[in-house]
Amino acid sequence: MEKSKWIEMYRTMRLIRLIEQRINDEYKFDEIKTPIHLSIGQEAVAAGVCIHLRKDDYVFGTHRSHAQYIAKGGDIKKMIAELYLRKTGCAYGRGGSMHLVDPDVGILGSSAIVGGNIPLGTGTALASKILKNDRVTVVFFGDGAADEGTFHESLNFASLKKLPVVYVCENNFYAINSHQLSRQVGDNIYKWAQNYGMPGYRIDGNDVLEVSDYAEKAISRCRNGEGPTLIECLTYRWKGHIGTVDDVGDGYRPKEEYDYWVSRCPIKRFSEYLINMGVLNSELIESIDREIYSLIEEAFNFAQNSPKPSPSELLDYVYADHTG
Amino acid sequence: MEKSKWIEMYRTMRLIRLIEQRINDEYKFDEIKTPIHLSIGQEAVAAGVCIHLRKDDYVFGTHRSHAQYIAKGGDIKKMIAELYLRKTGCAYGRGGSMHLVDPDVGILGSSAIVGGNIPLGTGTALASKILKNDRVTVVFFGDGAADEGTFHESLNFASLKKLPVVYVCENNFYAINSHQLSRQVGDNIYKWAQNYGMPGYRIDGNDVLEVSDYAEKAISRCRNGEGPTLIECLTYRWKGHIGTVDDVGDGYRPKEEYDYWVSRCPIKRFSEYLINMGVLNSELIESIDREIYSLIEEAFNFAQNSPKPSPSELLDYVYADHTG
Amino acid sequence: MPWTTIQVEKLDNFFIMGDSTGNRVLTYREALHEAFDQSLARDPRVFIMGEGVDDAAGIFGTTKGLKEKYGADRVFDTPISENSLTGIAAGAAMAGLRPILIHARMDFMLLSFDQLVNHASKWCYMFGGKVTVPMVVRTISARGWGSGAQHSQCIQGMLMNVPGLKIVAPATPYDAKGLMVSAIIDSSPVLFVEHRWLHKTTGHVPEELYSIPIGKGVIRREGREITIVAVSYMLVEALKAAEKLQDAGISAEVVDLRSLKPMDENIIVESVAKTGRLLIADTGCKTGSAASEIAAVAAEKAFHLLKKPIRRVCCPDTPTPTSDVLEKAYYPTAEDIFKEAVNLVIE
Amino acid sequence: MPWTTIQVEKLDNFFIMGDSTGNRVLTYREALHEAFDQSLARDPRVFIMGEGVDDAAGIFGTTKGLKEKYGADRVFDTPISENSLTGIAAGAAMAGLRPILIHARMDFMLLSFDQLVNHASKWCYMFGGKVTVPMVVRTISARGWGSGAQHSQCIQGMLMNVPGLKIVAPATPYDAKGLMVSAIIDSSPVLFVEHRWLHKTTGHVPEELYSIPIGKGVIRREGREITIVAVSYMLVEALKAAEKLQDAGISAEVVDLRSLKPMDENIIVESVAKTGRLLIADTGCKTGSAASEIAAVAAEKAFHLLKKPIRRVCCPDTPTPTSDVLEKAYYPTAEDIFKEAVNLVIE
Ligand SMILES: Cc1ncc(C[n+]2csc(CCOP(=O)(O)OP(=O)(O)O)c2C)c(N)n1
Ligand SMILES: Cc1ncc(C[n+]2csc(CCOP(=O)(O)OP(=O)(O)O)c2C)c(N)n1
Ligand SMILES: [Mg+2]
Ligand SMILES: [Mg+2]
Repeated sequence: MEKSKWIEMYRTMRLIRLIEQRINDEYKFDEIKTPIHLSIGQEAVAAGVCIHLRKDDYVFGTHRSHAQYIAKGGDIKKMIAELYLRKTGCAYGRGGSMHLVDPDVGILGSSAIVGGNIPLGTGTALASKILKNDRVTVVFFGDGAADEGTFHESLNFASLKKLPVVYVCENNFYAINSHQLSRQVGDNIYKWAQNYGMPGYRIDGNDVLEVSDYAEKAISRCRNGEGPTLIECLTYRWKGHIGTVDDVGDGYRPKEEYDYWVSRCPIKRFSEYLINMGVLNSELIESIDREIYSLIEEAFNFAQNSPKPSPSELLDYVYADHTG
Repeated sequence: MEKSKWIEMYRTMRLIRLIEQRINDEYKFDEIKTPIHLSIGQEAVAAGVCIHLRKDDYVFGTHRSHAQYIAKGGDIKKMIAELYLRKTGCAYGRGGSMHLVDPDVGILGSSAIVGGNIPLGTGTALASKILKNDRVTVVFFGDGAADEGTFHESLNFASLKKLPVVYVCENNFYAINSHQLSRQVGDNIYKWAQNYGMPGYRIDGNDVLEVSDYAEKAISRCRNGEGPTLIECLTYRWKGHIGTVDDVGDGYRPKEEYDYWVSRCPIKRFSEYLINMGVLNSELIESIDREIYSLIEEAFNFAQNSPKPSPSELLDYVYADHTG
Repeated sequence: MPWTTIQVEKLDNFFIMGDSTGNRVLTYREALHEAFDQSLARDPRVFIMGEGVDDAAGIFGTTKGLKEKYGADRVFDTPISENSLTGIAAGAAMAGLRPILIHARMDFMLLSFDQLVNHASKWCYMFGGKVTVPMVVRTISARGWGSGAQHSQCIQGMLMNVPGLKIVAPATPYDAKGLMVSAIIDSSPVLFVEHRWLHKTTGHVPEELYSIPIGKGVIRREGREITIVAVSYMLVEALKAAEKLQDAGISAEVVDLRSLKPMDENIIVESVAKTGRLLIADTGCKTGSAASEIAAVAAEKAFHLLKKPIRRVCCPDTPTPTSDVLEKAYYPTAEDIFKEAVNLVIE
Repeated sequence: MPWTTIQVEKLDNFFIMGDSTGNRVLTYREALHEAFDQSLARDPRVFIMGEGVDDAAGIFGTTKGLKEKYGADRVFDTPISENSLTGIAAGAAMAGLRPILIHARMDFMLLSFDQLVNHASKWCYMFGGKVTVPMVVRTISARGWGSGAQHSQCIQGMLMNVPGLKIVAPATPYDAKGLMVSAIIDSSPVLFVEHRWLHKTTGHVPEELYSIPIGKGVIRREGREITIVAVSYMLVEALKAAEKLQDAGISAEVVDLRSLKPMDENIIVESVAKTGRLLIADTGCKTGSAASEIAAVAAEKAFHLLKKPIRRVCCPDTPTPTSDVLEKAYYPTAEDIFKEAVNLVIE
């Protein structure tokens, strides 16, 4: 991988982190009137995967999909405007944080139903196969989604038809407050791949280079018509499941666990590595952050000053308005 | 296993075979006005498993569940009457062949929705655990059911809660006309068990002794609170998927495949073995058959001479008529 | 765009029982087969998936030979995984294809409500029309011969509560072909509700490709004293009943909605304006049925035109019994329609 | 049988807004918690399962502390596998237990229609009462604050089409407790439909265990000129509207059905006999809603008592928008009921 890509991944992670921190900060003003699920701490997964995707490749996210939207190149202004439920939002304010969309870059909409996006992404991959193009689909989902039958049904179908899809499980160990081990027998999500006749890996989801390596292989397998891959990325969310509250200690997640994962911050680790490699230095860090801050500022300004949808739009788009 | 049990299993298989052959013969008279799915060729599975079950253990069957009903000790007269949709049938004529029931011997009803009975049997096993009794549940299902999400969701749940349930997959390679390999990646149903942290075996479903051995182990694991087991029994149905037609050759199942499996008839194999072991001889064979034929005769007489339900019963039993 | 060349049939040309122009006679089954065949030929984006669609039986003959003709990439068998199949079809539709997903029994569709209701039907609205889901879910309900509680349901009533889903339920071969074509070219998810007892119905069907507007009903028989709105197969029973009513000196008008959602409310109101009486015959269980919705619409919009209470002739609110005797008591027939109609008209 | 000792509250003792005898005030949430607590204490067959039921949040507080009190065998968290969970609960019920399965959002229940509709609801009928399924499916629908299309559905209308399933939708704390108890002691599957906006509603709730008959409605407010039948949370809006109507000189009667299936048809007919006008307020999308069914029943059974068309006040037939502005336009309120009622009464 060229060094420019390293910087690009670093920038993507910073962009996710800083946008989400800003969202976190703004949330208390109650202008973002919709549930949010932050990916702070999990940035390496989206960044490491999407670096290898083309604009016309597809991704499908979940309720927690800011990171993927950003990493895939979704329009930031439209994303923030969507969180503010403005007419200028990517879904015109009718989706909100859990339902981001940007078809121009292959983001066909995220689903807030656990496991719900896995069949959809399998379906776009089926389309690639039928259309004989080489567009790849990546489906991002949580450890919770592996509880659902759709996970299995979809992996089976994809492998059977050798579809160009990469299943990326962001295993942050929790579904709301429920630990993986109280929902699943063992911690073996990646192993399902084996029975489905596809490669399956468990990797360090906080190591963007590792994520990138495995994603690259999986994506090129797809492009070569060799079928799907399952990648389980171990990672951790820093914030509570929903909103901006914390959920550490006292009947919730153990403080030590939390501290351990914060110490393994994917951005800190990668920036240290890049500095060691002489690719990054404090000037570059600052200039990247400056650029990001101004982008964020612009996006929030845009969003906050955008008009809300009008009640007269309520009945629009129930059906597609054309035949084809 | 004592030799008396061998004879019991032999008799059960003969009973299934001869009842189904009689059903097959009677079907053309169009008095059995409901779809039937025959298990001829697959008798060893039900016989080998149910020999180890107590009366108060539970079984759940599918659309193809005559064999399990018989092997578990379901009332034969009520079964045939049910096929004839008589008021004396086990479900008073409102179930038919696909919906057999006999709560007295733990048959709580079979489902004609593929994969539909797997959660139900997992649920009775959950009840055993909560009630702290040692009743075991066996769920019988086909290879087709392993396509459904309920298969995975249920196995996960059962293993997580260490439930006393044995999942018996009767893999006859086909779901209607669709071969397993056109629906599943590889032929690895039993392997799923591994990831679910339970024992999983693929065995010769036409060898009743092998079935019995594995079932015995699995059932005693359940009784000892050691949790579920998955047993995949390779077997083959001789008749077409539904009704009494054949589906061999000409766009359907290959003749050679069919011939091979008929040559491995579970009853022939076991009777040869029993004769070799000196446990069975032609006299005993004849006397068992005689007893069975008279039982069948009686059942069909009973059924054919039973009254049909009356239209006035139509609205009964929509709801349970009591609180408790 | 291949579809722009399709001849859109005018409703005015439409006569009773699939009696279109021309005199080429097809069964409902053949009409559907032709719709698939011509649609696959016409538009490379169309494909058919479902359990058993490529086997020798070919979904009651309706998909027979299509795999051989169009290849296994476009007509293929699937695992038995209804929920994911629905999502997979929806995803393919989002990527620009036009999938036809087949459930050989309506009952199996109940496994797929998550993908059908939470996803496919809502997607266009949720994303402001930026992503559309032009898919057809074709589903067949059956009746009789001991199908039993899990192989005979008619749940179209339930599905009317789903925003974003169009529902058609053609009763004639002509409509079957035309509405299947409409369903395929529509860019919204369309549920195509079919009744197995209609498969052998015959009627006039033009050879060329045509479509019938979704949401437009048709008068199958003119009458003055009572309006019978019939859903799907109940049209056949309604027409028989109307014949009998005529013998009894009662003039019944029979309305075939053809589409359940959007619904042709005008045709109901206009007919009731003439007759003053409304009977609705549906194939599903009464409570929460399509008939309930039709009755509600009439009670809102045609109230002052009605002289008598509305009547619903439906299956009772029980699962389907398997027994032939109970089935006979369970399913409403022309006789039931006739009796209720007589009550309404004579008092 | 522990249940025979339950004091079955007579409807006659019931007053407006959960105003039962006694003056102990609880919230709807607390009333439910108490129903669970007392039912778990009373009957060892009762258990609670569902995603997050044992966590610190405890389903909006309604199950908080119950695991600690009754053990992890009787109050437990589950994998996110709604369809199988429903079948597992049904199986446990078949084996004699009395499971309460909780879906924190009604939307998630759509994943479980196979087990709920094809299995749990049909089992008793299919097997002639030999095997019963005494389970409660408790499901909560929400509204507002950007819940969006997949976290806010009210699909009780859809479920009315399911034979074998009872549906209750209590609106007051008193009814919440009493109907939860009834749902638990009922030997049929009962869907307990709850609206999150009711959680903070308060009312008088007796401490002892009591049950309220399923299928019995109640008049919440007497009136002469128009009947407003309200479903679930819409009762609150209806009562507000009735107040406003009174100020405008219009006397509205408010009927709370409490149960949707079986439905108290008499209370509707009797009220319409008094008022001659019927408005139905439901929390779901209009087409195929509970309101549609109520309208159909009235159009059949109370037609000659009606002076005016029936009106349904429901959500429009669109998925739920996330935008606060669109939400406001989407959800019907007391204002909408008021306006429609005025139209009906004044002309
Ligand atoms: C079908 C369904 N069931 C339950 C929920 C409620 N729910 C929302 S998020 C969530 C946890 C998801 O956990 P995971 O998949 O690991 O994703 P994470 O939140 O950890 O990113 C649950 C159970 C839902 N949205 N959909
Ligand atoms: C959910 C569902 N989908 C489809 C069907 C139609 N169907 C009936 S039997 C069957 C094949 C089942 O195959 P398998 O599970 O292997 O059992 P077998 O018939 O071979 O015993 C299918 C697809 C069904 N009954 N239920
Ligand atoms: Mg997680
Ligand atoms: Mg099979």
